[in-house]
Amino acid sequence: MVSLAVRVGGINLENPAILASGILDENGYTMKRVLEEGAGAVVTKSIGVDERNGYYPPVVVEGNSYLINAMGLPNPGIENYGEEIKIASNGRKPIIGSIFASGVDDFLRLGTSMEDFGVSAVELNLSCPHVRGFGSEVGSDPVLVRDIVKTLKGSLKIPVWSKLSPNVSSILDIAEAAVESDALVLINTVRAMAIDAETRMPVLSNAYGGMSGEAIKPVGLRCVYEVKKELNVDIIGVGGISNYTDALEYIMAGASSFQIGTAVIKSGRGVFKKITEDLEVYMNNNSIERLSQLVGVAIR
Amino acid sequence: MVSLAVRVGGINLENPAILASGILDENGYTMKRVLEEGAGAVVTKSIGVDERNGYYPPVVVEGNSYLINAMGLPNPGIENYGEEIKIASNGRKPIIGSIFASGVDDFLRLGTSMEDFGVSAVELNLSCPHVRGFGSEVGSDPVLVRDIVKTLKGSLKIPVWSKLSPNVSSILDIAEAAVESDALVLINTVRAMAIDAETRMPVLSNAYGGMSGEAIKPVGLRCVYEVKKELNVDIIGVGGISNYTDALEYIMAGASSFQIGTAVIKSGRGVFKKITEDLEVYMNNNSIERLSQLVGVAIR
Amino acid sequence: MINHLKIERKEVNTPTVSSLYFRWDRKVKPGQFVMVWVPGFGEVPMSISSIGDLKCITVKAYGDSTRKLIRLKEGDFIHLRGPYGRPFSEPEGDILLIGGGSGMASLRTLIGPRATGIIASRTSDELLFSEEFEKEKRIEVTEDGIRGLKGLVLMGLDQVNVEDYSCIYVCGPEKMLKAVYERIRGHKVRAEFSLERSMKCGIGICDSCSINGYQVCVDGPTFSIEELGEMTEFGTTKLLSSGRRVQI
Amino acid sequence: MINHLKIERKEVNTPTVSSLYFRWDRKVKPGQFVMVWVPGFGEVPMSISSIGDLKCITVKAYGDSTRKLIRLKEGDFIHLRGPYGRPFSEPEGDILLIGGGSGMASLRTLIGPRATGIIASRTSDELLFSEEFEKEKRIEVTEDGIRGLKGLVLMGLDQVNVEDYSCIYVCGPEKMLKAVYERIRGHKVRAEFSLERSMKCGIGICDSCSINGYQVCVDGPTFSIEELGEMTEFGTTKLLSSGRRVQI
Ligand SMILES: Cc1cc2nc3c(=O)[nH]c(=O)nc-3n(C[C@H](O)[C@H](O)[C@H](O)COP(=O)(O)OP(=O)(O)OC[C@H]3O[C@@H](n4cnc5c(N)ncnc54)[C@H](O)[C@@H]3O)c2cc1C
Ligand SMILES: Cc1cc2nc3c(=O)[nH]c(=O)nc-3n(C[C@H](O)[C@H](O)[C@H](O)COP(=O)(O)OP(=O)(O)OC[C@H]3O[C@@H](n4cnc5c(N)ncnc54)[C@H](O)[C@@H]3O)c2cc1C
Ligand SMILES: Cc1cc2nc3c(=O)[nH]c(=O)nc-3n(C[C@H](O)[C@H](O)[C@H](O)COP(=O)(O)O)c2cc1C
Ligand SMILES: Cc1cc2nc3c(=O)[nH]c(=O)nc-3n(C[C@H](O)[C@H](O)[C@H](O)COP(=O)(O)O)c2cc1C
Ligand code: FES
Ligand code: FES
Repeated sequence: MVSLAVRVGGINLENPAILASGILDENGYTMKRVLEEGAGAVVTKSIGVDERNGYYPPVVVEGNSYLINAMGLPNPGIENYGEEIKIASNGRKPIIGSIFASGVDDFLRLGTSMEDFGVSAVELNLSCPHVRGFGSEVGSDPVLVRDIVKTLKGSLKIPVWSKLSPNVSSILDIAEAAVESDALVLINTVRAMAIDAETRMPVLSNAYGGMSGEAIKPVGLRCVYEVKKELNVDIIGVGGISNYTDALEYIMAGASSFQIGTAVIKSGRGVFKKITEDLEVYMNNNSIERLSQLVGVAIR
Repeated sequence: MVSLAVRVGGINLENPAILASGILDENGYTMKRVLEEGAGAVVTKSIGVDERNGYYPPVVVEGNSYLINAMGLPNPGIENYGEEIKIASNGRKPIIGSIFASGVDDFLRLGTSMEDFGVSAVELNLSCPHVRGFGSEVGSDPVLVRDIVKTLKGSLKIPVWSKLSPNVSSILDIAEAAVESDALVLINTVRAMAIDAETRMPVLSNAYGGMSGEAIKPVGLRCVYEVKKELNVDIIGVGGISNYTDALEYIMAGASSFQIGTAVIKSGRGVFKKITEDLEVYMNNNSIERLSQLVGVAIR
Repeated sequence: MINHLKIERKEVNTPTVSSLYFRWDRKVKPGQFVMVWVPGFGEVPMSISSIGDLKCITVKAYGDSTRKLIRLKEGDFIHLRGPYGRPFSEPEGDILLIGGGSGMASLRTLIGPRATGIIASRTSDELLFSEEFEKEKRIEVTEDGIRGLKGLVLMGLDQVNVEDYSCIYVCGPEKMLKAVYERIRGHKVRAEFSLERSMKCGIGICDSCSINGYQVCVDGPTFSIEELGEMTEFGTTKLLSSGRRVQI
Repeated sequence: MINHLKIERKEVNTPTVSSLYFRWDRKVKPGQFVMVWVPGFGEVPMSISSIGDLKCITVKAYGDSTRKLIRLKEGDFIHLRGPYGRPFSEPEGDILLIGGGSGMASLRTLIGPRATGIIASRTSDELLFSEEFEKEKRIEVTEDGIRGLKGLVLMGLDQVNVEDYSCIYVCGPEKMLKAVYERIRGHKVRAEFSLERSMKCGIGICDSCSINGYQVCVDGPTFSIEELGEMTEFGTTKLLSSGRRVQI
């Protein structure tokens, strides 16, 4: 009997299609709805210690094959976020708490609060490419990464996932530093920008942003493959997944599960249901009982 | 009077549209034809010390918005390449000799040979993302980069351009290391891969390759902008340019000139002529006499 | 894709509101909106307030971006993307438009011979597009009472029998929408409300505009009275720019 | 985009050549080719040798990829992209097809009542698609002489008056093309040659297939006799996989 259930990064999912961090997850009611409409789990937007408004709009710019965003990590601050998680938990599926900080202590404080809020796992955002002092700058320093992961693994009871940036010279070095995590989430957005020739200006108010969507799928696949080939760690693939074939490609490259973000622009919240249904058809047609049978099969 | 002529990286170009390295430049006759059909200059494919066949096909895979290639630096070896340059020089416009090596000595040897062959400048490929020991691994080490650039600048009479990789944690660090170059060429391809779900295999025989085309334009623009904002150096923009607006975006981000590669798939060799003609119309309509007036105007 | 469009005509509607007309070869439906980029200042959602050959946005000066917008002149360019959002439905028969403040902008494309308008504003010189209704179908309500009825929008509603209309369209501050909603929900009448929640992306990804799991930018901005009835957040809580939940 | 297509029928044409038939809903014209991916082995250019409801490639075992290909069975899948290349022109009137070795594969789609064929090969059991020509329009030439004329392809040409044809189509090793070219270029006859140069990308970017600045994969593989006349590389030099220039 075909089953879409997967176990990944220390938790069990009814299906492998997870809502990616930063998309449709500011408001607890939205996360609840996304779960009800078919996602296997949701990751919250990345929450920091202090309240931040993020950048002024324009915060997104759309190309044919990509979105570039520079939201600027807007978030209500950790102490105000418990309420959203409480609302979202009526969705009765796992909620993963994403957190960002510039050092070990803040990560620990955030992780502890998330655990108190009742999330199923925390996802460390070691990779936001467009906010100075957070994310990428943290995430490209293997020593700091190792320290953060070690500390949180040692202190939290819930699983710890680490989300890594592709904007590094060697993804493998960073993955090795984070290998004690229960899962690696690959990848965050690719550092990018858009210029408007008519107004002779960068479009985003922050100038720089992170590219997501179709255009980064080849980068995400490469990172997943490169890491899974060398390290024995659960991987959650993310970057440009918009249909079941994309998801299969990530799974064959080494991902046990996957996240979806930008595809909701074109396909709406229904994308999770659609992909899991299509995966089920594929599994039936190809006599695959569990997706785990396909994890990493493309690696040589 | 509008003029498309530019001076960049120590040489004069009739127009700013340069053929990028590795595209239509294995055979001297092709380079000659590309020049005759409108390019302002051509860069040769990257030439090394020894003859290499490159990888077995498949060496390219096409997506909607990108190409991924892993040619594997096929080249006849420097001593066999003089003949092609001789043939190409009948095109009577600048030829830039691209070279790759794993260390200073080989770079110097190759640069010296290129100078002897009569090229107008050398372009150091510090950035090929899919051949071990060459390119990216060299190009992500600032100390080595500084050493190579210093040595070649000190020994060659012709200008030295450095082509950098976006696959690094900080493009600015590498650009600083290479800042003595007469020009920085930004960017080479983005490390990527494609998986075929049907056969459960990586498509490229080398598995990993470099992504080019539309999908990487936001990355190229970001690198050009990021570097030009901080460093006073000529920049040649490359990555996903397929029409005059793309070219303008690169110029406004800080490029003095630009290269075109992947766009020849859709637009053929005529793309150089088309873009320069469209740029001329734009300049007339906007009272721009020289493209240099627009270089970096988007930077804030 | 950002559209760069020349302002063909500018109309000063009230001391703080101006309309900018431009040619744009897109099909736009009543109730839809665009994201207007004001380079160097910001990007703001604006309803399309005219959908004929010349399209139009009607801007009320509020913060930096909108203040900059109303200072633009004919011949200047505006920069926008869209159109976005679910339009109003357009049934047969007489309709009632209820607009508070700049909310009239999004209702303007529905004005016509079969439309009655309740036009509300704080001060009399802020009444928007009132003169575009037929004289006898125009109910003005102002807080200063210099023009029309003195009071709040509900006072205008007292003048009509809501069940006479095939549909009621409402746009304005959420508090006003809620008041209208409470007043008419018992009645046998179709109604659609256009919500304004803080928007950042406009394309259904950032969640800043959400209400009870629906993204106002793509699932709305227009919602039926039945849909609103299910929304516990309607008129009660919203999220700030940071995502912090506050009472409305 | 890689197409995954089931082999509906397999035909063993000669000891080293097999044809694989598959359903593919693409419009393909005579002279066009595809890039066939043999996972784990390589990717090779192959002419489309049938363009009806069932499409076909005809493979001569040569290196690893092609040896693997001819071992495939009905029901197996082939993986390919394309179609690529400039097709043959198709004028009215009688035509003459001259094919050496597996070169007949690319000419096969032109075989018909108005086609005369000169079919050349080293050994008699390698004659390809000869039987698809009408009996009296079939000129076989083999080096072993067991079937047809004994000798090289030019011997076949002696049997016909080239100016009787509205067009002559030639495909085979470049040396053979050059010989035919030299023989017929004085004559008043239209002729098109299909070139085979080492291909890596198939889409006009890598330059490995080039001849005098033209990319065989996109500007060709078919070239007119006039075009070839301008090409100093034709039949003289080519580049190896590495790009090293060698004499042909
Ligand atoms: C669907 C819809 C249709 C609308 N139609 C119209 C219309 O037709 N006419 C009209 O006049 N108005 C309309 N509005 C309201 C209009 O969009 C607002 O008045 C406008 O956004 C105010 O912009 P401002 O820059 O002038 O104000 P500000 O308050 O200066 O800026 C508002 C923008 O900046 C962001 N922002 C504010 N503070 C911060 C901060 N500290 N950090 C980061 N970001 C911040 C906000 O999120 C918002 O995007 C509409 C709104 C919606 C949702
Ligand atoms: C337009 C065109 C149409 C053709 N049509 C047909 C046809 O219909 N039927 C037919 O039988 N043949 C056809 N051919 C010829 C056919 O493509 C070759 O016979 C085939 O490529 C041989 O492949 P192989 O793998 O068996 O041989 P191999 O020699 O093993 O491999 C050939 C491929 O590998 C590459 N290669 C070889 N050595 C190396 C190395 N050391 N490093 C990296 N790469 C290397 C070559 O560049 C080439 O791509 C056609 C050729 C062209 C150009
Ligand atoms: C609007 C937007 C906001 C995002 N915010 C976050 C965030 O707060 N934290 C984070 O880890 N990733 C964030 N991301 C990255 C996504 O989670 C995801 O890694 C990336 O978009 C690639 O996936 P996709 O191509 O499916 O969108 C954001 C992406 C987008 C488009
Ligand atoms: C098929 C192919 C081969 C390439 N070979 C080289 C090379 O040998 N040396 C090099 O510096 N860059 C090489 N590149 C990178 C291009 O020069 C260019 O930097 C990149 O493709 C981005 O530009 P584009 O998007 O216009 O193609 C190659 C690119 C392609 C597509
Ligand atoms: S404005 Fe971003 S989801 Fe509506
Ligand atoms: S095969 Fe690459 S250019 Fe023709």
